[in-house]
Amino acid sequence: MSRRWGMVIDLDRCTGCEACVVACSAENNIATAGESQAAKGRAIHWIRVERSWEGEFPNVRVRFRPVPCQQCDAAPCEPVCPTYASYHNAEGLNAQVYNRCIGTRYCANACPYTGRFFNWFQPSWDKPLQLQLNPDVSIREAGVMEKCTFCYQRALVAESQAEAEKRPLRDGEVSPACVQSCPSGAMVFGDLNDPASAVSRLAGLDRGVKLLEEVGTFPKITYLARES
Amino acid sequence: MRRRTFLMFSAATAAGAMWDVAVEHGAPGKELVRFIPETKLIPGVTVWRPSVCAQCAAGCGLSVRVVEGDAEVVRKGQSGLIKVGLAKKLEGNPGHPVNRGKLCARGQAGLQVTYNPDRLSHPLRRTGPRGSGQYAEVGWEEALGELHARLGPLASPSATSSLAFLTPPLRGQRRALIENFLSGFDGSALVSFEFFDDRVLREANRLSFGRAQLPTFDLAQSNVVLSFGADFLGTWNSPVAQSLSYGTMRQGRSGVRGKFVQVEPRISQTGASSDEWIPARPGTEGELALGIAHVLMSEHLRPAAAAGSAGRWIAGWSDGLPEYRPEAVAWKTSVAPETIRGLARQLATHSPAVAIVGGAPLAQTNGLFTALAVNALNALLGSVGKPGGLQFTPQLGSIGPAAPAKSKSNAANLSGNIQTLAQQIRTGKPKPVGALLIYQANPVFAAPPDWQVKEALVKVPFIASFGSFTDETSSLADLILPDHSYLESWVDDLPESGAAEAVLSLAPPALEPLHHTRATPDVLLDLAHRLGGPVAKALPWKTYEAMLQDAYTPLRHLPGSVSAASDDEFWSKVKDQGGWWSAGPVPETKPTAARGRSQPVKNQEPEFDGPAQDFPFHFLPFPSQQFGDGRHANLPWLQEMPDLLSTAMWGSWVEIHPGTAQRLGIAEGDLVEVSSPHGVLRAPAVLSPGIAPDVVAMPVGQGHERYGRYASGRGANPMAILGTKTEPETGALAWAATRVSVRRIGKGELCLFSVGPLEWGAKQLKR
Amino acid sequence: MIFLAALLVAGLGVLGMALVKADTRGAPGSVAGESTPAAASGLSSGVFTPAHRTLLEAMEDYFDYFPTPVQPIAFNHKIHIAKGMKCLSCHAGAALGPQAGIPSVTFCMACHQVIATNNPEIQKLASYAAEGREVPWQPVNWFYPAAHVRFWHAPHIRAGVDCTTCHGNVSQQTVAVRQSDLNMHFCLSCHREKEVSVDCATCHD
Amino acid sequence: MNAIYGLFPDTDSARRAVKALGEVSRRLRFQPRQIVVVSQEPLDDREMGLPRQHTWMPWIAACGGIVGGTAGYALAAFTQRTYPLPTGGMPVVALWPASVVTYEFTMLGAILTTIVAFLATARLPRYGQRVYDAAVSDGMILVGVADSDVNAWRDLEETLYEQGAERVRQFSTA
Amino acid sequence: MTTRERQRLEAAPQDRDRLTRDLLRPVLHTSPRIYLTMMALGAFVLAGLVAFVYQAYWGMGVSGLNRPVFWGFYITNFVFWIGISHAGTLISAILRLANARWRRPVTRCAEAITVFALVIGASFPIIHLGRPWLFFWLIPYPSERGIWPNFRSPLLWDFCAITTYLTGSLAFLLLPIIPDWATLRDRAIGWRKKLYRVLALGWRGTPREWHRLEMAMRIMAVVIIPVAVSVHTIVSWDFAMVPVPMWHSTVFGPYFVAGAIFSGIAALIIAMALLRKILHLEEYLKPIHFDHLGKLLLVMSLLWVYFIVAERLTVWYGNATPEVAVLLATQRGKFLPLFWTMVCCNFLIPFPILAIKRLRTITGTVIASSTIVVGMWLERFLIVVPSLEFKYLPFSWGNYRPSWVEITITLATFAAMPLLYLLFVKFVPIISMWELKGGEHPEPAAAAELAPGHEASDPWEGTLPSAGS
Repeated sequence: MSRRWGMVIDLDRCTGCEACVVACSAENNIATAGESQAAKGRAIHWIRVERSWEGEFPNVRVRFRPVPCQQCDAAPCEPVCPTYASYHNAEGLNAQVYNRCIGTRYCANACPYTGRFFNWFQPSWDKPLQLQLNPDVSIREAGVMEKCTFCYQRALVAESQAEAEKRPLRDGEVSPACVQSCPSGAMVFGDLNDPASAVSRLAGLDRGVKLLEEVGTFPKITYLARES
Repeated sequence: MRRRTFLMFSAATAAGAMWDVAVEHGAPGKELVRFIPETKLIPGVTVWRPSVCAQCAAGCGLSVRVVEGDAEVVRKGQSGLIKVGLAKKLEGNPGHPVNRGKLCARGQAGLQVTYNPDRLSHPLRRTGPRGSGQYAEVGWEEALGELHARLGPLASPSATSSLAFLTPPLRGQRRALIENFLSGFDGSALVSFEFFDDRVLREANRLSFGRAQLPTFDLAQSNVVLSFGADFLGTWNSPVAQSLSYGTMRQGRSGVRGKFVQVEPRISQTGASSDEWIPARPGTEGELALGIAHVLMSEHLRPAAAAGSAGRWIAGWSDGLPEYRPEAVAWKTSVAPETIRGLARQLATHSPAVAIVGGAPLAQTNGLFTALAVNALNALLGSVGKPGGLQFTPQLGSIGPAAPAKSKSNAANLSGNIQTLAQQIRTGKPKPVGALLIYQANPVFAAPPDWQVKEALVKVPFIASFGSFTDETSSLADLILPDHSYLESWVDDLPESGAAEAVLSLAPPALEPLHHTRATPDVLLDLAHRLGGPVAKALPWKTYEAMLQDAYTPLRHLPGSVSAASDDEFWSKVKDQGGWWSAGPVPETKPTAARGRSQPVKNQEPEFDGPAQDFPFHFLPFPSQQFGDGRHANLPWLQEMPDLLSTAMWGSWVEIHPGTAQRLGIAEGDLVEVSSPHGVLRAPAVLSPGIAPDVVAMPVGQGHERYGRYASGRGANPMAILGTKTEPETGALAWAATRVSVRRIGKGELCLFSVGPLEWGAKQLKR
Repeated sequence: MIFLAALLVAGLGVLGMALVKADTRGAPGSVAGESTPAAASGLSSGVFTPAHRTLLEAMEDYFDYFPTPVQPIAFNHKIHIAKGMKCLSCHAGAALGPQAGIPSVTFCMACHQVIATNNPEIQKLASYAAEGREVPWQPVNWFYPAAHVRFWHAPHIRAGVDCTTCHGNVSQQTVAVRQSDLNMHFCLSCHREKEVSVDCATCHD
Repeated sequence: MNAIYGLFPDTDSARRAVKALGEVSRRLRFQPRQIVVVSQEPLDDREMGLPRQHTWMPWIAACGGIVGGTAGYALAAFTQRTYPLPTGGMPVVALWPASVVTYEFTMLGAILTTIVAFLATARLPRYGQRVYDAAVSDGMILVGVADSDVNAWRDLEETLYEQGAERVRQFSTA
Repeated sequence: MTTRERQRLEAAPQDRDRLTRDLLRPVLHTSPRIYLTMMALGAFVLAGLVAFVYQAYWGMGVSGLNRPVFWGFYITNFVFWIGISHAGTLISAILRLANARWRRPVTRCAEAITVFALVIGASFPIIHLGRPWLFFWLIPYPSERGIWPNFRSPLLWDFCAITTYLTGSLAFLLLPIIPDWATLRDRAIGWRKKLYRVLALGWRGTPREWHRLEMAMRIMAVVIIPVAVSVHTIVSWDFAMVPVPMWHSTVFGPYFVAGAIFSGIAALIIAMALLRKILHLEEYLKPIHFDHLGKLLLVMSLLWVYFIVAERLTVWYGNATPEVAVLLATQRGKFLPLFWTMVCCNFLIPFPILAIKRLRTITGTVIASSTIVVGMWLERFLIVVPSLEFKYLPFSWGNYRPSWVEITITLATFAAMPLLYLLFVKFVPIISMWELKGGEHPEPAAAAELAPGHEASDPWEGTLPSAGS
């Protein structure tokens, strides 16, 4: 049986530190947009930490949740792409094939999580910042959609490594940059098809909820609700 | 069908339209020269190398992902490409006991320190007037020669003026090196400066627990955590270590979920995670702690004696703190008496429980009292040195070279702060400052204006800076000798907190230097060698690596993470592991006995800078999630990382309670003017429900005048309007004790990541 | 008539505005830090197909055209292989990682200090080594960045794919030339035959 | 090719001319189908006394529609099967979305076959010289006989003038 | 041939000539004013082209689009122009099938609008692409990669539907022009004669040709109506197929079709009024045409109100949080001015004008049509943008403000339409001459209509220039 990558985000552990946000930018060659572009809503963060305020002073509470692409099983972004740039792969990822993308931005509209990003301009890095670019991840040119890939390149490296060592992949061996960095351990990643994996176990907890479950997208990210 | 047979026509049309950009490619003549690589890596294969994070004082271990790549370098005056190992990602060192493989946002953005486009690549000599930023490139020999020439006279016993060395608080061999270096200079001063220093807490811990050290919290086993203003999940102390144990506290144990209460006037990133937010009035946190202690004692939940020596410093402790009845405390702190009682009962019944204090409560004129009060509360709760409570990371004792025995004249050496340095420069007493060396510290940006730091520094005849960037302070320098980045250097650190064991973070350079820079420790050793005399004697090593090896190989004989048969084997294992950590008791620095004070501390009312009728708001500068105290403002990743609560990017803002804002006619995004008796600043307003109505808060970090392309001229600097009130016993700046007034100026520009409503469930949609 | 004149003026006005706006370069391409135009970085310029450095390159890519490189030294593969060297002797990275790699000039000089030192090509090599410079070898097989291809040699070598499958019989070549159109069809037909992944994300990402 | 024709100012005279030509056809040895009528606007075949027109065009169009629809479904279905990409957990070839494409291709097929059928059955385009007079575009109706015996032209000319032709012209290609 | 027609033809042969002369005048003679107008419009179009090249060169970022408003002016324009395209073919096809004889001077006008609006509309999805030079990837063509467009994407449905509709509309427009080109071939001189000779395809006007042409037109009319309905339904499905608040709605198909016909008729009325004025066709495009079209417009206006009520009422009662957010944002929030302008433009202003017979004059219908065109553009905008600004997660709500690029390109298309129309008028008689000449044979049913007793109520009455005038 093939793998089905999934993630659990424990909102009771999440501290909103945004280590995941920077980890993602670093791993995935996400260019900074600059102030004027960011002010227009064009900053790219494949994972963002949403916050909301509740209550009136002094009984104020804050809630937040990190939102990457939910890698839906029934993803609305996929059927609408006219060129199959957005598609579902065997490991359950909503993959985006950049060179097949012509930039209709239809998928971005279809995504109820607003988890897809468009390259409004050609990304650029002031020299020598380009030296930090991850050679395993391509740079998306202007006019192309991009999104969270669950750091698939890491999974491929790990799989290749395991294959070279002639052993199966271990649970927890593969983790996206956000999960790897999360200081409070709020994020767990793994194979949902493996009932013994940490992610399968946690996804089955009573606290588990899906984001916008009513839209019927069947996300592969389970949020564990905060207990207060 | 072949693509090349397709749509030839349309492509040809496009070509016609855009012909001007087409150039011949693959012509060898136009390419840069390629130099022979100095190291060999397998192309495309990742190597993980250890390093030590220098982004804050936590001392986390790094794991640097190094992959071969092409870098543009200059070799023998010719620029060309060379294949070198390039850092692609910073992750936590999985074996390191402080951060255990994790790393915060600021730590990860450290990659952009090394590859920053504004990093200085050559030694520079000033050509224009001071502060003009006009420099010319010079060679290292020339630069070192000049430095030698300038410092030589100061090193002689007959020198009439002294040398000052301005650094952030340093630990480990870097500190030892600089101290030893200065020992050769008569009347020299090692001045350490950090805006958010924890001097008050260290002093309180010295008094209460005999350890002048920041504590380590075993949150993983705590059931109740009560934090007084400490942003321990964000920026304070060792945030990664604390976040790690916080996660376990919440959901890492079966059946137990720790509760977390935060006391602060503005919800910080940490406060946002709390189960309960208690906006006590600024400066009254100590009283609140004692109010809780009162309940604990009066309800016989804990005996007063449990506090032991920590209670000794609180007046009236042994009598059960009669002045701190919840009703009385409530009146001052504006926290309901039931809340105080409830907290006390929870703390007592759900042990282990721990109280944390840090940040703004200690930056009041009564900061020491507050810290002692919380320490006493911790002691009363029995959480000192216990699982789930507050501990102290063992400090490696006498390792490395001690500064040579102080000669008679050296006794006058100052280990001072920036105010005394400024004083010394202005008055010329006890000796005029003949030269100033600056290493990374930026007091011109971060010190309150009334300290007149810049005005003082420009009077120093010679300033040299070792910084990698020109900032507000180093741009005053006459000579800049840029350091390697920490990924390119030998790094060591002795984390003060964050682990239960004694930790040495140490790593060789993870990368080859990208620019024509030199590691400052090596420069100082070279300089010491050139200067000769006592300086050279105090620093006999040729390289910093040799010094480190000398200092740390003796650790082989202690029980620790590395077992080795020889010193060489030990050394190479330590280098591979990225440090050494103890696995048993280590000889510690002798705990500093409580001395210099015998009287208990009475409650003192906090004093504020500025009359309340003219300046009705408490001004709360807070370390920003992105930039800490501002040193990371030149990193674009952090500039574009949305602030958790305001979602602001690329700028600074003033946080105001919506009710207050309405009263003042201020809408979200409006430009407001914040005035204190010491200055005025302008920034856009952010209406935040999580701030007390009489407090306005502002993130520290923006408002740099000169700090590279990403930070310069961006936002406002809250330090520029701070008063100079200090905590009287420690002399620490009471940076949260300034009062301000606020008024609307007009429309402002605010770059927000989220322009949606503040509440997810909001139905109110009018804009 | 007045109406028409007004219309004409308006039309010309809009045209003029569009031309003027279109001429102010820099502003829209500027990304991180307001003062930095996109062109400042080596990675981008405001080109028509920004995934390519130049339009010419874009067209070459589009029509699967790969210019034949001119090598600084006429390296003779045939001789080296005839002397018993293996591909991996020099291109060791192929078995270990994504890239096969080209050996450094120091590697070449290990033998050519003594072997065939009279050969003018070897003398060229020696002069590079003496200058501390690498030989500016030109890539023979490559993908345009716009293809977003992630190709790793090692898994192919592990799977027993012979080097000649893609690179042709180099033992019969002198200067290496591009032997096959390394396009998606080429890759896919082999992947399909061997029943290995044909998932887009395996190679494109 | 040659012909003789008369130009008639109205349909009545033209009709009479057609009728008259029909009557004289046997005598002057030409077939009724050699009678040429050209007008600037459609004329009623029956009233003109011409044979009733008949065409299979609607059926051709319907067949074209069926072919188009089949092709559309095939395109949607088979091409997706050749490179199956599962999207959103849905079947690779789904009925509902394929129906839209099928429908559009049905219509496209019908439209294209109609156009082709029209051109084919109306024998257009044809740029060679045929019996025509520019006066038709002034509203005249041309009635004539094509490829008739040249010897009969005098009789024909008379017949045409008798029925009210404004002018009678001869037409021949070199 | 009826007595009446015969009388007409016999009594006034000079009128026949005059009709041809009148209708060919705009084709064969061009005044300097027309050149001036063309230059003015051309300047706008050129500006639009400059803006498009600029956008393609630098990236979509030069537009005002952002996250989450990934679609803005361009898609608004796309829907709007595709809607306008429903003017012609649908109207003339229905009228042709219904054999409403008053349609004859109107059909070609309307069909030309269809074709040009369709071309303009269909260019917007390409203008709006992030990488417009790759638009052909929407077309299924064999490639060595063996990859294909996704036939499940509504954008591909769009592509199929628009291709079909454009083919059909072109045929519908061009086939009946062939006889008129034949006439022009005989009248024109110089290069135009050569051109028309080619275009006329060797048309003579034999009974066979006439029969086939009429048959083809009848089939086309049957086919084009369902195609036109499907086109705008599919355009609506671009929106309805994705889970976006207020988009994901079953009413969208008919809602869009009704809106399309609505705006199409409005555009037709404006075009007719302009042609009448500019080309001096007062005698051919008569008040009765405007009156009839005005009545149709009135019906569509009511239908539009019906749909907007149906759409909004269900959302109101459904009370799903994300949908209500959009609903309130349009009606009470930031889009309030636009929303109520739209309601005024589409109903409150045109309804009384069109409902009161005395106001349903040429001027009246033109005023009503103008407001409707504006209103319908706003309607498209209010469908596209607010739903994207207020999607499910409030944290990611956004703002949209068009940039000069989008505005310039939009203006350019509004200039392109009259420019194309002017060019068309210069090559083709805008009123079908042969059809107008009334040679069409009445169907048996229609023959009764033309019996003497019916003459007074014949809608055809008065649409031809009468002999004496």
